[in-house]
Amino acid sequence: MTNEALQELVGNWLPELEFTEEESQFLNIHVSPQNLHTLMSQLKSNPETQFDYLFCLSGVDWGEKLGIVYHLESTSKRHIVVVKVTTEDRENPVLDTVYDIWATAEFHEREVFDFFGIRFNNHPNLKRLFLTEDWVGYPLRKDYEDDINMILH
Amino acid sequence: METEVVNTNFKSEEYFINMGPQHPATHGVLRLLLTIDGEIIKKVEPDLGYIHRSIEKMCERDSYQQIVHLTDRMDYLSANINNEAVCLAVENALQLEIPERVKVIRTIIGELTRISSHCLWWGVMGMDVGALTTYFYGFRDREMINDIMEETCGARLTMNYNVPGGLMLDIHPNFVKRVKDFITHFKTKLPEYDRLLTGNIIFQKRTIGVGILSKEDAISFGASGPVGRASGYSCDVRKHHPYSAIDKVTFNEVLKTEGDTYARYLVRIQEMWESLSIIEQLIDNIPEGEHRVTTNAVIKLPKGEFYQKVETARGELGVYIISTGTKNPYRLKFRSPGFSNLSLLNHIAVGGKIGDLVATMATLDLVIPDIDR
Amino acid sequence: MIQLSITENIHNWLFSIMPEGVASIVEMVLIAVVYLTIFAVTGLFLVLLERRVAAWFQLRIGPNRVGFQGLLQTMADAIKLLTKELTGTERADKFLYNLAPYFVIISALMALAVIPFTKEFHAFDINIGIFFLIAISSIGVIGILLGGWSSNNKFALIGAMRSGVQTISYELSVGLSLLTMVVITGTLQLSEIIEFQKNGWLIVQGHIPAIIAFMVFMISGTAETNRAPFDMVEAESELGAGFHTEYSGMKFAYFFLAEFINMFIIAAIATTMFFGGWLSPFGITESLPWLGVFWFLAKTMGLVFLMMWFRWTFPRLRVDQLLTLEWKYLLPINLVNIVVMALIVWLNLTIRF
Amino acid sequence: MSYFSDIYNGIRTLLTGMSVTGKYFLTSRKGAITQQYPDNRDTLKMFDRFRGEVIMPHNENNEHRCTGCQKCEIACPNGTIEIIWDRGIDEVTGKKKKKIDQFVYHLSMCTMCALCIDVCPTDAIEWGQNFENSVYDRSALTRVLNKPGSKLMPGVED
Repeated sequence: MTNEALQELVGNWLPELEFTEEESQFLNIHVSPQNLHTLMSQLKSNPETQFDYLFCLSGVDWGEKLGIVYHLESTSKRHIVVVKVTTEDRENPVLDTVYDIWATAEFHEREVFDFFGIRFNNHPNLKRLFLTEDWVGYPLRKDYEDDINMILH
Repeated sequence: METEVVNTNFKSEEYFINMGPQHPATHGVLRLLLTIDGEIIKKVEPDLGYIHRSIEKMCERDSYQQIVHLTDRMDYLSANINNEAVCLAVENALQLEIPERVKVIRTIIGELTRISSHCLWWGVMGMDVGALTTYFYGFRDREMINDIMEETCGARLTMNYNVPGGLMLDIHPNFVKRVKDFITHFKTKLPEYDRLLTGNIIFQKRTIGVGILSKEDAISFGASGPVGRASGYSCDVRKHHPYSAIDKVTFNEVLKTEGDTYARYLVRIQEMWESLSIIEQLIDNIPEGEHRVTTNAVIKLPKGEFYQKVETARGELGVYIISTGTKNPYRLKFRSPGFSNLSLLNHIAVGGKIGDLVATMATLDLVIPDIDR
Repeated sequence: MIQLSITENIHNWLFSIMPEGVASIVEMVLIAVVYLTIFAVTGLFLVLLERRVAAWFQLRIGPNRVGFQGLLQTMADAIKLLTKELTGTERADKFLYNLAPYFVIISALMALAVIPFTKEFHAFDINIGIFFLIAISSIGVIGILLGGWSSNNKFALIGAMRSGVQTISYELSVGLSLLTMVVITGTLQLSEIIEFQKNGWLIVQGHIPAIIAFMVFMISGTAETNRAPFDMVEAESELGAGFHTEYSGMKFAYFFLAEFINMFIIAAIATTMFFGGWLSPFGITESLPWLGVFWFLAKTMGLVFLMMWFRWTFPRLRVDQLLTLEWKYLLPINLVNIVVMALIVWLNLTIRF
Repeated sequence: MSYFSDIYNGIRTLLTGMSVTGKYFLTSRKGAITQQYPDNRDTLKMFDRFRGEVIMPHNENNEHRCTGCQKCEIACPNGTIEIIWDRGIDEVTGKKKKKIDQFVYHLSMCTMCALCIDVCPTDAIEWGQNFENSVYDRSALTRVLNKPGSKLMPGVED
């Protein structure tokens, strides 16, 4: 399915979605945290889209916002879409889990929690994955500081 | 009135065992928390991070040339393919025209790396199921590839041979001859692998029907590489998103439908044959030309987001670069194949015995620095 | 013809210069010292042999630095192990933990006592030799069980439990396959069994059932000694080191040596029961009885090599497959085999020269 | 019947495996793939591109080619190279010119990525083939690559 057709189809589901294609080789869909889970389950289950393969889930610190970028691919139709969600709450960011849609998200979301401190609702096992339980701070955030281990130049 | 204290996490027969971080079967410093009933595995919980170096954070302060050498240290068994991934991402972002010669050499070296990685995996797979001799036979053949790499790249494991824009050095004059020697040598040794291990009744009993992964689960867990293909899931990046010179050659994507440990084993063995045939098709036709396009000393990517997938020996490696137009990436995420492949371990190992878990882990072919990054 | 009867001479000499009681004590001590020496030398030699053989299978060179062709390598290792610290876990059962290695090593030594090296070199020729061997060889496993249980380590415990399961099962096959041969000989005494083979080694006399019994014995013997492909107990890729995870220094060395001595004992029993013990092939050196030691050791080493070949070729079985192999394959085959053998002996179909 | 064919197949595959290892056992004398390292030191030769350590070649007049442009220092991802430089008077032109005082190379931090050698405009540094880098003291791994009293080779410009 082409990007235009995708945009038209997905745009009908939820009115608030924003689409961009600039500065990226894929179609980007921006979604608000409330509608994230609805959109994701639609993308997976809709026979037209069938995005059954979540190949990359990255947390990004956009400065004032924290966000997650989901890269989705359909293994039958071979089209790719990027879903972006951001939250402005840096103190206590909470998003919905997509673990029930793609099982691989369990580990990826734990990684994001570990490094960005984004909590996921309904995640079965949300705890530190790489770092120790008593680690203070979230290292991949831009404002993280560690005088001992970080060398900046 | 007395209240009975019940630990809800454990049934009375179950106990808890720490496999790793220093354990022969975890191939590095992976720690598995096993909940076991006798010998039957009830739950596997990986505990990661023992060699996490935060490469993604380091990338945010490094220039793009410097990032390439960090990727050597992720999946060190397919170092060259990792290098290629970053280089391709940067080249695509800069819209550089890469000479054909570079593409062909990159593909040949990539496939050599894949064979070398699979050789090591084969040796270690045998060792994990208890046949210690396979290790040395696998390493004997891997040694030849290492020599080829050393002669051309200068290093055996962490080559850093690719640079954005091409290759650091042109191939060594002996390269073609050595590769051809290796192909002749390896074609006599691969059937030996089959006779020693594949056909062995004990090995087959140990692997057939163990750790079954269905196609749906493979996709859902994001399995890639031989793990996914053994479940009948066509996930070869070289087929679906061809890069470098891979679209110039014909090769088969090895697919099995059983999804068990033995299928994963066979997929890797047959992939070695496929890689050999890819190299054979390319080795005589390396086009003449430049080995490198000159880039700016300071590479600044245009503002935007760039994603590049490549097929490493373990599966799909993704490089996701967010650039703000400066000389460093704003955010660089590596989607490593081992990380997703590890996440399905709990799913397929439960119900098996400790020996099954070891065999299953061997065919997932985990490289821990790749998972920990 | 000169009969070189060293042991007889020493015995007579001792009894001529001392009172009978003292002489027999001195003789016992002497024999004990001799057997301990054999034990140590055989163990160290077998460790070296294993390492060299493994190296040759694996395209390596193997230890060749210490002494000529590395002959002193294991000696150096033993000295190193002697000087190492004896570690242990905190809440281990200290008494059993320290006792376990001796169980293993004493049972191996006791089994060694009944092995007939040659006619003159046979410390303990009892009339229930085979029976004694079967009984003793299963005592060693108590040491393994104790060691695994008392060291307060889960890996060690799993290893010990596996060992228990394994020995209980394979003991049957070892016993039954030896009994198959006893059907022919009609005696349990090892020296008489060998004398009986002057008319042809038992593997020839008993032809087909004897060959089957030999195969079963080698398989279950390998399993008895916990060697690959039946090394469930150690299974280094699964359990780290299995039952001896927590042992170090000389206590570990006892386990290690006992494993090799057990391998030697299994090969020695097979030599005695199937390949005519000290008898030379076709009686070519019958006039030189002292060459018996050579023939005995040559045959034994041949079988030891076979076991090493198994170890460095095959993958390890899983614990349930191990039991399947025993209860579904070896045991029924063995039971049928023993009946066939009885029929053959009854119908006088044995091959004799 | 499959019971007996299982046994037959099992034994056959086991013997096939044993024939493979047995063949190598018999040809083990010539087939060893390992090397006896310290013994073969004289014959052991590294490939000419082998990355052992960074060296700075000097000619017979104790002159090197390093102009002190510090490109390698910037290219290095690990801070392995530190150039301590000075300004001196060029003898020919009489102008002030940058010259190196000490080219400090921390071998302990080097990842052999070859970026410094790749970026060097005057080919002043190159790979040495020495791979026996173990020392008893960590400080011995910090090396000054330019020899004492050495100076820039005439005619080498940025």
